[in-house]
Amino acid sequence: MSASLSTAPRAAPAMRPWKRIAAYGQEFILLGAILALCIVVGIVNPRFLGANNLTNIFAGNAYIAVAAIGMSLVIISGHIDVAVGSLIGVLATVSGLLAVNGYPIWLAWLAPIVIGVIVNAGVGSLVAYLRIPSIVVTLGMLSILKGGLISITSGAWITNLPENYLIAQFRLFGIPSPVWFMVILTALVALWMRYSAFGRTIYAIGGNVEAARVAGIRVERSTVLVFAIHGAFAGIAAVLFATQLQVIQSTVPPNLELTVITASVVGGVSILGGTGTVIGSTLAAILFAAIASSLIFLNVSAYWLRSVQGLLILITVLADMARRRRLR
Amino acid sequence: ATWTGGDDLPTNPLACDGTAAPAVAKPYDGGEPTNAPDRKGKPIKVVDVPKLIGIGYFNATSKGIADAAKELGNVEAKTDGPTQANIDQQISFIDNYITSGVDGILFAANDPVAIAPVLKKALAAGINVVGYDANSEPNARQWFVNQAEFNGIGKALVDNMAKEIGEDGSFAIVTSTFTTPNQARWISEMAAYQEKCHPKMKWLETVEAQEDNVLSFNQATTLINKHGADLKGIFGMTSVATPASAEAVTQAGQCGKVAVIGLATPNAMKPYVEKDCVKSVVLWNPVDLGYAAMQVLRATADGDLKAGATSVKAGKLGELQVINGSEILLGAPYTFTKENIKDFDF
Amino acid sequence: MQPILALDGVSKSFAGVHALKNVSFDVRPGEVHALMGENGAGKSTLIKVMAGVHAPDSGEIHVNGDTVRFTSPREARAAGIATVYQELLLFPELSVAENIFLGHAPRTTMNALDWTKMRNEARRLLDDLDSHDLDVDARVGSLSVANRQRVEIAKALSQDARVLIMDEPTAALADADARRLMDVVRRLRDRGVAIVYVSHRMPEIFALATRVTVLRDGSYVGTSDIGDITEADLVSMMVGRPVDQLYPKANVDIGAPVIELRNVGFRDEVEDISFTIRAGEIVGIAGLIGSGRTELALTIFGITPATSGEILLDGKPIAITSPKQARDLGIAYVPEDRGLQGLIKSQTIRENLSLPLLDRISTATIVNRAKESALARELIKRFGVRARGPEQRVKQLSGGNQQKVVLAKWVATEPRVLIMDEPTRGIDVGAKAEIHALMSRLAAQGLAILMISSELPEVLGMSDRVLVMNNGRIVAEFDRAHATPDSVGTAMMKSETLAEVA
Amino acid sequence: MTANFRSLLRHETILAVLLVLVLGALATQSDRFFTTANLLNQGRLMAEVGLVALVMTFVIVTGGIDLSVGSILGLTAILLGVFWQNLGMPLPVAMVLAIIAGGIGGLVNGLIITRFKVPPLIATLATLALYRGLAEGISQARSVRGYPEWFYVLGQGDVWGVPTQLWILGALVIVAGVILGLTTFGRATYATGANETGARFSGIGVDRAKLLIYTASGLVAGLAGVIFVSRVSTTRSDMGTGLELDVITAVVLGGTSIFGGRGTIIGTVLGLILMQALKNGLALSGVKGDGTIVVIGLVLILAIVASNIFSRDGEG
Ligand SMILES: Nc1ncnc2c1ncn2[C@@H]1O[C@H](COP(=O)(O)OP(=O)(O)OP(=O)(O)O)[C@@H](O)[C@H]1O
Ligand SMILES: Nc1ncnc2c1ncn2[C@@H]1O[C@H](COP(=O)(O)OP(=O)(O)OP(=O)(O)O)[C@@H](O)[C@H]1O
Ligand SMILES: [Mg+2]
Ligand SMILES: [Mg+2]
Repeated sequence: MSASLSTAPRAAPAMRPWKRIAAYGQEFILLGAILALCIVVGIVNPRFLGANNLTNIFAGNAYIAVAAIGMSLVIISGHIDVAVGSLIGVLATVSGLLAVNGYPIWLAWLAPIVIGVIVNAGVGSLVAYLRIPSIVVTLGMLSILKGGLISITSGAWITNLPENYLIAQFRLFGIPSPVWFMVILTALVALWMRYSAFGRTIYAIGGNVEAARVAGIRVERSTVLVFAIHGAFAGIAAVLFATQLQVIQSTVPPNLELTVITASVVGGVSILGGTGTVIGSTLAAILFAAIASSLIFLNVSAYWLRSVQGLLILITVLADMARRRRLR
Repeated sequence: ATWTGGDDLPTNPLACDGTAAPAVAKPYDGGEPTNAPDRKGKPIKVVDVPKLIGIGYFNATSKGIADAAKELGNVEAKTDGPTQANIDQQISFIDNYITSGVDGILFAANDPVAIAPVLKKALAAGINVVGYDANSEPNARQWFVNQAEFNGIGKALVDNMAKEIGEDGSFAIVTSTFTTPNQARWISEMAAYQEKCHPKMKWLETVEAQEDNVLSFNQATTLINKHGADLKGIFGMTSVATPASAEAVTQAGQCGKVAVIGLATPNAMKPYVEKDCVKSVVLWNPVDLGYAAMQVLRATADGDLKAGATSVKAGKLGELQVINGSEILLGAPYTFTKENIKDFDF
Repeated sequence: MQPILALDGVSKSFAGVHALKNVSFDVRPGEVHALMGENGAGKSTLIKVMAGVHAPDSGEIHVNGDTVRFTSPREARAAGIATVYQELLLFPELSVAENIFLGHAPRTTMNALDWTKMRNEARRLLDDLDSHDLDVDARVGSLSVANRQRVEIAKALSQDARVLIMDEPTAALADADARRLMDVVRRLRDRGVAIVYVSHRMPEIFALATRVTVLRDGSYVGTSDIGDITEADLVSMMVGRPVDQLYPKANVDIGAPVIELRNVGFRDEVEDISFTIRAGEIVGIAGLIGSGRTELALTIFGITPATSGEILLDGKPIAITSPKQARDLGIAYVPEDRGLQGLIKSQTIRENLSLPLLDRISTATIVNRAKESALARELIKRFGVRARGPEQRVKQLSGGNQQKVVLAKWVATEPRVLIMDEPTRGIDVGAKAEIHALMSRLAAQGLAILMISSELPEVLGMSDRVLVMNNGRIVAEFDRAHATPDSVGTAMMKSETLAEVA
Repeated sequence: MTANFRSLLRHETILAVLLVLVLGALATQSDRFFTTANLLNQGRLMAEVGLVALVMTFVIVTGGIDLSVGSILGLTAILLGVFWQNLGMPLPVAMVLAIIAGGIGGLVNGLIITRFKVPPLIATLATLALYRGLAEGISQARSVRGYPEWFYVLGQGDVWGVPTQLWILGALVIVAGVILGLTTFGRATYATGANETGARFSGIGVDRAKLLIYTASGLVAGLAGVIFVSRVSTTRSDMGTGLELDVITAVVLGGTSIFGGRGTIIGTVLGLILMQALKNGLALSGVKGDGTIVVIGLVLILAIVASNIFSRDGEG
């Protein structure tokens, strides 16, 4: 027995089931956390599990989940974007302004996506071709977008939005459209990341740029593309954000970039690049909404709310670390 | 629920029937600029530093200031400030303008105490200093234009709520953060007034939602889901929280069942008021507030408004009363309803 | 036959260093053309020019007679050139199968990746390399250096290339693996693939190569058919002088025990290890890949502190819990993975050399720059590191010279116990002889040396005693007189046959 | 000064040139810019960001990041008030304890990062929320005011005509510069950032170094908190919100590589001065706050682009 170990080592030819599960460990931890929260809070106050509240939990952070999809791609490719909050603010304003100024509705929906792609392709080019670390470029973009938005709009409210523009308020089979967007986009991107060549390329670039380059991957072009895709998701998130209420305040939502990044990393995307899935980040966004909601249901004093949130994030991350250690 | 937020200042609930409390005459307690040059009738440069720039409310006050400056003709006014409501940055801005040499400073304080040293520095540099919207320590500025007294707002909000949900209704509050001074004072006054005049109303809870649209919406929705039919009304304490709460009520299909009352600018509330989901919105006119502040500053610089005065002429707003020693009252809070909301655009 | 790939008068310099000066080289289908030279001679640079990583400053590249310009490795790959680089270039977070096929994975009709085919093909390629034990789904980051090397080779093979370039593919492999690889190379050669082969191991060159080209200091020295040249000629072509003795083992008086292990173990990776090394003694450890030799070294050095047993230094039991402590106790470890563990590649030679002895060249924790530079210059000279000077960045050095820097920095700590894990991996013959001579000298000064090597001749040539490890345990021990290729080889293999039976 | 001496010097040279150009341009825009009073006052205003940026340079050189500094600042400010007013401690004791509490916050970051191997960004993202939450919970939205006069010397007073906190900043600049540039600890810091495994295998106490650095980061954030309270005469639980972005911008502008292994204190100081000069000088020349942040964003990107283009030294 001892002898056989040496040449037929620990790893069997096929992946063992528990390893397969462990490979998606963070997703399971998050799912477990969401379920546990639901059960505990549901026992304390059954209204927590009411259809309305569950809908709210799923829909509440849907735009964050959508933005986190793009962010996850960026982080997996080894970069980061701290300007996403400002970008969403700008794009939402653009969308709203188009809608109230009589442009066709489809244009108000499409323009943020297109502009998001263009802006972030620019960011990506600076990162890829001029070799400026993404955190530097996006730190700069954060200031530029935020300052620019204030200069132009002064934060005026945009009102009189046409009824049919408010896409986030549509429902299909009783489920609000942001949930559909979140679920469908997450599923599509998860599959795409797993099965498409470009999806794997993103992992490769994040894992080892030099190796990717000699493997014949056009690293620069791919990096720009990743940022551009991220811009598209920021655009979709901005439309969902803008159409959630019947009015838009043309400002940058506070701390949105931190929330989006937190969703990605708590979702198991390694900040060092190369690993993670978008399913995790979506679950994390849902978890955040569930935490916020349950704290109200549990009558946790709002004073302690943030510390509880911080603690819960920490626990999730530590659980992930423990899992990874076991995997090794 | 007992409100523990805010400061430890005493509350001063108004009489339930609205009879004005006898005005206690208080001596002037504002500061004085040292060696201020004679500015009477001369062109002056004024900077307005609100809590933050880039939100609708301060956009409106800034407009009022600009209007007044134009009307006066001898004032060059501009608005500048931090992009987030941050005491530190606001101080830096004022400091920079002191250095650059302005004649007058208008401010809305993020923190009454934190801003005091830099305002005193301005006074020491001979600059006229007038506050509006959010006060500083009195001796750090000359005058403060009070949009409406805290207890007045408290009374207006609670009375409106009681009218809509009845004397035994339950309500919850959505505010920005527990540390925002104005909101904290208002809530304190509301609590005191409600206990005094509407003792059977039930205060369920208060939640924070920053100045964030979607978060406010989510928090309000959660309140509706949590309390179900127990929740009869929601107070929105900020111009962001109120429309978001109205939206939450609309989307939950609770229009008419859950009342929304709050402080908000008319533009943001029009859709909800027009659809009868919100019956009344309480606010002063922020354009008027800015206008008054500018007029007061001009009057101060001209030497027309001096310690001990009991009123001041404020252009088209007419005569405004001096209260509490060194404050100038804009008026009672204004209640916007379906009938009049169309007439306002800010 | 016409060369499929030819370089004509290629020159390349980096920031003042002439890595290649007017070099010509070609390779024909069905031949193995060996590229030889000392460390830093320019072999890897030449290869990178062929692979499209570096654009030459001057000179031309011909593929099938057509002049080409590669602006990226992508284009070279498209021209049918596959490369195994000296420094492993893998994706630690991806699976073995993905690493092999990244950039040219099989697709389904939907244009999605065909995972089944990918895993099957990967399995086939690894089986070809006799790596039946390597799991195609394993994360590459969890593999040993040797297994990574196998993945890297499979990756190159997966491209069905017309030209296969291999830069020291066997450096990280044990003899048995190296032999399997050579079989694969022969098969490919017979199939008509043109192969460029770099190795510092002479026997491989004579067993494989059709022709051999020698570079020295970036210049072309000559090309010869393998039949027309002897090993000695080749060495003197490379080094410019004859190398007299590769294993200059001196007879040293063995002194008192310096380090002693008693039933030492770390989790279940190494178990029940007991041995003693005395002053002046060189103990070699032989074993197959994954036999736990490196794990043992890591345990002694405090990276993975022992979970059982005890270690005695000078007869006194000590608990080593960190590398810092091990170093302070006079234990030095020349690690197996020089890029990751041995060096701070983005820093200068000076900074690398002084890192383990900062305390010694500083007063009141302020680093004495003069002392530091002097030390660096002296070590560069003593170890013959080919570099512009102490301020050159380590990552700009050739592989072999990097290895010398690692050796130098640890020898400079003047340790009592020196553990060397694959100390001459990637080192040219001349330098290898020097390092062996150095080992001998150090032993003579009373050091206790523990040497791990996958090159059996090296273990046999340099050791006073040979331990054979298997599955985390010591399974045999031979003194110098009884350690023969047969006896040690059998001890290493025995378990393998056992395994196949089991 | 170590690591990539030449390239760093070049980044700093570029930055210094940029700074001189910016200062010159700003001086022509407003005659009130280049006055002693204004410059000293700007020094006062940048002291808190500056203090934190010094240690942040170490943190980023090790390849880490500390996003929780703003929250630690807020927490220590609150604790200072609570210790002094609610627990009735003498103010000097309260100050020391508050700073120590900041250090403990940093130590906890360090422990999470070294013991549990949580990437610094994630660890401090979580404690960013946690510490701010603690500040809010402890303060219950109360502020503490009315400190004794002597306390304000720290934040509002002068010593020999120079703001008190500028002396502290100056002293710490020298200490940090010497430690990072000249000592064995500095070497360990660079080595850790450039290749952590390699550093560990070279006998560097990597974990110990990181623990020390994150603890120092907390301590200095605590010190900055106390100075901040003294400057604004009150405590609030939202103090220091967003501080981390300013700090990181200054450090990165100063040429410290976000990937670790490179950076100097001189660079950070230059970055800091450039940022403060822009904020102040643009305001004096009549540019508004929103315009200023746009310019700072542009300068950050352009400065790094310029140094990338000019200071390629063949390191590939
Ligand atoms: N990127 C670079 N920048 C500067 N100099 C370099 C760079 N790459 C290689 N060199 C220099 O070019 C010369 C040739 O290096 P090369 O790696 O080709 O040697 P080699 O023959 O492969 O040696 P080894 O047998 O040690 O691998 C060396 O002096 C090396 O220092
Ligand atoms: N049976 C096994 N299955 C999978 N991985 C293994 C097995 N045995 C060892 N390993 C891994 O391979 C590596 C090789 O082990 P170690 O380095 O201790 O052996 P070695 O004899 O030094 O081999 P090498 O020739 O690779 O240096 C270790 O990192 C270990 O995690
Ligand atoms: Mg080489
Ligand atoms: Mg080994």
